[in-house]
Amino acid sequence: MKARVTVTLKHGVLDPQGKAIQGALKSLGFAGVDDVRQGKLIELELATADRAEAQAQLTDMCEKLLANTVIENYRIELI
Amino acid sequence: MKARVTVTLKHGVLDPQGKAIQGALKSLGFAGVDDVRQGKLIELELATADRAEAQAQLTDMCEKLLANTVIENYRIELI
Amino acid sequence: MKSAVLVFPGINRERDMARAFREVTGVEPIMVWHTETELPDVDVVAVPGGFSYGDYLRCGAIAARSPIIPALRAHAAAGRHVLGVCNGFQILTETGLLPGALMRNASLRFVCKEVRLRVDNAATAFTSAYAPGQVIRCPIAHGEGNYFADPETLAELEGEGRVVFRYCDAEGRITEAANPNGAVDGIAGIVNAAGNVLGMMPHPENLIEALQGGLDGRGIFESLARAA
Amino acid sequence: MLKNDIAITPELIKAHGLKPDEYQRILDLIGREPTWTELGIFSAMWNEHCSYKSSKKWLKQLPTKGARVLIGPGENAGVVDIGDGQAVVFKMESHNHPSYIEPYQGATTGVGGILRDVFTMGARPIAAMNALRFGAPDHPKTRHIVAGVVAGVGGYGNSFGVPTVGGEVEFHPRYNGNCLVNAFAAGLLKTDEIFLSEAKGVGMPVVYLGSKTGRDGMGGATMASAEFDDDSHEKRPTVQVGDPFAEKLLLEASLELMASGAVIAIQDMGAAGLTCSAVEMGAKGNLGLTLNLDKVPTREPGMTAYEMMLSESQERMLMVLHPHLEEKAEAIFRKWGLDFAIVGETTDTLRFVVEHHGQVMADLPIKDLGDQAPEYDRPWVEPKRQPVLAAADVPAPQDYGRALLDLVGSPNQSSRRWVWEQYDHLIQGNTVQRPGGDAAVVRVERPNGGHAKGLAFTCDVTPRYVEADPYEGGKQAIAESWRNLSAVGALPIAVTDNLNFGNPERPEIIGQFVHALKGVGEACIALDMPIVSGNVSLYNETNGEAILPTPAIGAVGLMDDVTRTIGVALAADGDVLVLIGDTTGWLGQSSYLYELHGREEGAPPPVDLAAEKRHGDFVRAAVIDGRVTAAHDLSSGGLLVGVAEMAMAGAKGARLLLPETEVPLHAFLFGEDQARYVVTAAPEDASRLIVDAAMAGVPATAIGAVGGDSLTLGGLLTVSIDALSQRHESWMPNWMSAA
Ligand SMILES: Nc1ncnc2c1ncn2[C@@H]1O[C@H](COP(=O)(O)OP(=O)(O)O)[C@@H](O)[C@H]1O
Ligand SMILES: [Mg+2]
Repeated sequence: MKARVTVTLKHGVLDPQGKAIQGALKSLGFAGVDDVRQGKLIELELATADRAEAQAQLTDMCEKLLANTVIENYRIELI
Repeated sequence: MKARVTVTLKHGVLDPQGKAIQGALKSLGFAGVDDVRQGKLIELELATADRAEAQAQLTDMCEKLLANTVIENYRIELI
Repeated sequence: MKSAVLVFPGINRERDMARAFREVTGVEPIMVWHTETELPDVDVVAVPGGFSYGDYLRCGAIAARSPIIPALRAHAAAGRHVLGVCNGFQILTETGLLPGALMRNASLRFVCKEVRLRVDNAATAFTSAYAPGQVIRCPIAHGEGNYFADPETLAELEGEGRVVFRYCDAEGRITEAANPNGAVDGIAGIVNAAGNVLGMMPHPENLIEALQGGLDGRGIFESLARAA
Repeated sequence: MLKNDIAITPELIKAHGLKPDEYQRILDLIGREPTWTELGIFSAMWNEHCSYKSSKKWLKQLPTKGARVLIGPGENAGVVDIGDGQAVVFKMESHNHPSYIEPYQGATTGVGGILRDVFTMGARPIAAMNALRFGAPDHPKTRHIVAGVVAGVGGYGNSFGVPTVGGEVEFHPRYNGNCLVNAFAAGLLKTDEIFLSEAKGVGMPVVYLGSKTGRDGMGGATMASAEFDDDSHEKRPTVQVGDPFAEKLLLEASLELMASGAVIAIQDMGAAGLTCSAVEMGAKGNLGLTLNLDKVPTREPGMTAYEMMLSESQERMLMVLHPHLEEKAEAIFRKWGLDFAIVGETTDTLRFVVEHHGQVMADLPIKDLGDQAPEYDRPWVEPKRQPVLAAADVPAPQDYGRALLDLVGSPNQSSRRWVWEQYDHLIQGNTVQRPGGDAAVVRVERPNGGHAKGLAFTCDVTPRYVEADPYEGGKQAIAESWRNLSAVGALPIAVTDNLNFGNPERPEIIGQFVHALKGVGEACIALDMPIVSGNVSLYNETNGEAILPTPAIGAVGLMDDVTRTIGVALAADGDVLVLIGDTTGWLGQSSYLYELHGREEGAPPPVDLAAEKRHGDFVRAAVIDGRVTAAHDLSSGGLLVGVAEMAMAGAKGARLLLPETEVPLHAFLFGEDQARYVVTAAPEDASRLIVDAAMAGVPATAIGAVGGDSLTLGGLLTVSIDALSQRHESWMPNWMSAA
């Protein structure tokens, strides 16, 4: 089963990357762009075909490795 | 309007980060994880309310800045 | 020989680069701020190392869209010399002046150390002071120096002798152990098809004086002076 | 009377880390109940981190003056004259608690903070170091913290563009619950271009520069002064994120602005952000200061005055500018893409007034915020000292070769290459001695040409020694830094200290603190190394277990001619190895005892400061005169490890002679007697050196010769240099990659 995990910075945590991208878009002439935030996307293939099991496994992976839960939130999608 | 751009490495481009994550997951005891790829997620807020215009603008942003089309693909979602 | 050094926000080896030009060629380079749209009349434009725009988004990506870049393209198109080192190399690939891309080091760690390079093409304007196949010492300092290009591009680079430097061991062998970042075929530096634009990850500008531990980096600047 | 929307309850006071008597002191000072914002301001100013309330009494006794000292403790960093109208500016600071909670960001913001302290004085940073201490290698959290901290130190310094040239990394179970991240930075400036934080003139604009203010690190300074408990994860959202790119811009913009003549006073926003910086600028200048928070650039909507005053967002500065130069200043900051806002002005009222949305949120006596902070003479007890351990009570190794290999491949004695190769130590092109030797050396060009000078940098302390005897351990930290600088040919000129200890409310901890400081102070006087800056980090405890007492020392040395420096690497076959100093075979608290026998026993080696001075002066002179080809001080691991390090660095072997001595062989080889060095010289030079040493009252003995590809000792030991290097280099990478 394919899965997709997106990891984003928690609200209120400084996002220097997002800030730099916003500045660059502005200087390239894109107007009205706001609130740019950069996150991570991790795609993976799981052996299991059981959705509940996959979900549990992915949550565990996020907590243990994929996300830094001190400053990041994560979201899991099964595809 | 909120938009989400995901940028992923093209097939055939080596992904050292994905490989490292896969290795780390394995050594944490997660079995059966395969084909891990890491990408980027860029969330932004656009001034326009016109979906077609937003789509066109975002495509332009991806081509000009957000993705390096030599090695990366991008996908645009309007939310 | 007259030279200019481009400065983008977050670039941090511009002084090192300027020193190398000054020490080796005796002429102080002109520093050019990224918001300029014209370049001074110089033989060489150097794009130095650092973390332009914090290396946020992708290394070199934002700098490659700066106001000065069209002038840099024109300089290159006129057949004059462009030297991109480290972040400068990344900027040159992002502008398309050089093919390929620089990815995260295979170790995923930043690495600063001295490596050896084999001069695989000593017939360029940047390397004529070296002997073909010569093994030189050179420092590296980067987190994303893992050179990548698709097979066609690689074949083209190899076929045209455009791979200028490769990471090697003391005997000049291209081995995995001597490769500090996972770069394909040990590629450390390449030139464009016309041979007037060089990009390389290592820092020759940091090895030009005995006090720095060696003189091996001088050859690049001596070659450029000779070519001018 | 100021309006207060939030009731000031005993719980709220406690949550701000203020004790009931401290709150009473506030009531007495201002004659009314404080507002919520005012309570926040007091808690920030009066916590341990900002007020030094438990340590001040003892810090006052440290030697801080010297002929070269231009500015001692009290400013953002110390300033020391190095001749030619140039000065070196330096300081060391801890970011221990944040790094334990979020290793990467904790370390980055620690490095960012210390760099800011240095360039706030007007100096361009030229070198950085980092003194790191982690829990036991087999503790489940240690590897994760090491990886994050090292990546963070590198991530910030590399991007900012300062060479990270030295540091320390040690492991010990007493750091399991509290790692130590002490960051050092040094910069260079002209002596007539030093910038200070003292505001001058009434009605001058107070200007905010740098990044926007967010809710980062709310109450971070308060956190740094509170012990951890098992639910410390509750405090997590206070993590600050570092932005080295913004800091690099802030550096360039600040230096450009200073050169323009627009700056009257400057203060970076570190712990307790806007509060500390504004109060300090006003109070130092005997002025009042009014802030209008509506003008503060914010990253998030709806921030309260309380949040803005306590935010610890990084990469920010506060300046007092000349009124007619505001526009010029603004143009410089816009050029660098940074925020610029006039947020207040100086007044003659001696009040610190904070306005927001047309309301006065705080109105406090500015000088009392600092001057009237509580100061404690905390009770302390005499430390229990360990008795001297006889060499006979420590087993000799069965196999000296194996013991040496085990020692050079042990967690604390193995190579730190894995760490320092992640740091750009070559940028700026001035690194003459790279990491891996005794001290790093950086070239300093003279303003008017002529041969370049050198500055040398080292970080030292042996916490096991301090634990066993705080006084001797304190002396030893200074003595070791003196030796490391002398060995590269530099004259030690000044130090900064980072005093990391446990909970000062415990008499044993203050007892350690008092005695360690006494030792540090005495050694500084004897070796003429005044303390020009520093930092105190207390409450490094988890569940009642304190860290080892760790007074980390960052020391700076000066060379008139940088080309005279030499390193530790054996240079030429046939050179004679000369041992400088007396060897009694002191095994108490030694690395041999700890790493190979798991024992932490005995008194640490005593430090004879007069001998240190004599031996160091002698070695330094020999280095500068070109009479020796390599030099290395002896510290943890003793003689055999020291010689092995020289052999590995030079990829050359050495043949050691069996010593003619009463000292048991294992104690001779692994003992950690102080004031010792090994130098090498060509045979004729070595003989002369030994004679000269005798004349100078410095013990010196030939102990062997350079040659071959093994280290040998009589018939007792033969280890190939390859095998040594292999063990020495592999521990850390292997341990990091093992899961
Ligand atoms: N965290 C670090 N960063 C940079 N260099 C380091 C670090 N840790 C150790 N080093 C370097 O490794 C070498 C050995 O360190 P150490 O054993 O503590 O030296 P010494 O015993 O001479 O004080 C020194 O050059 C030191 O600067
Ligand atoms: Mg040493």
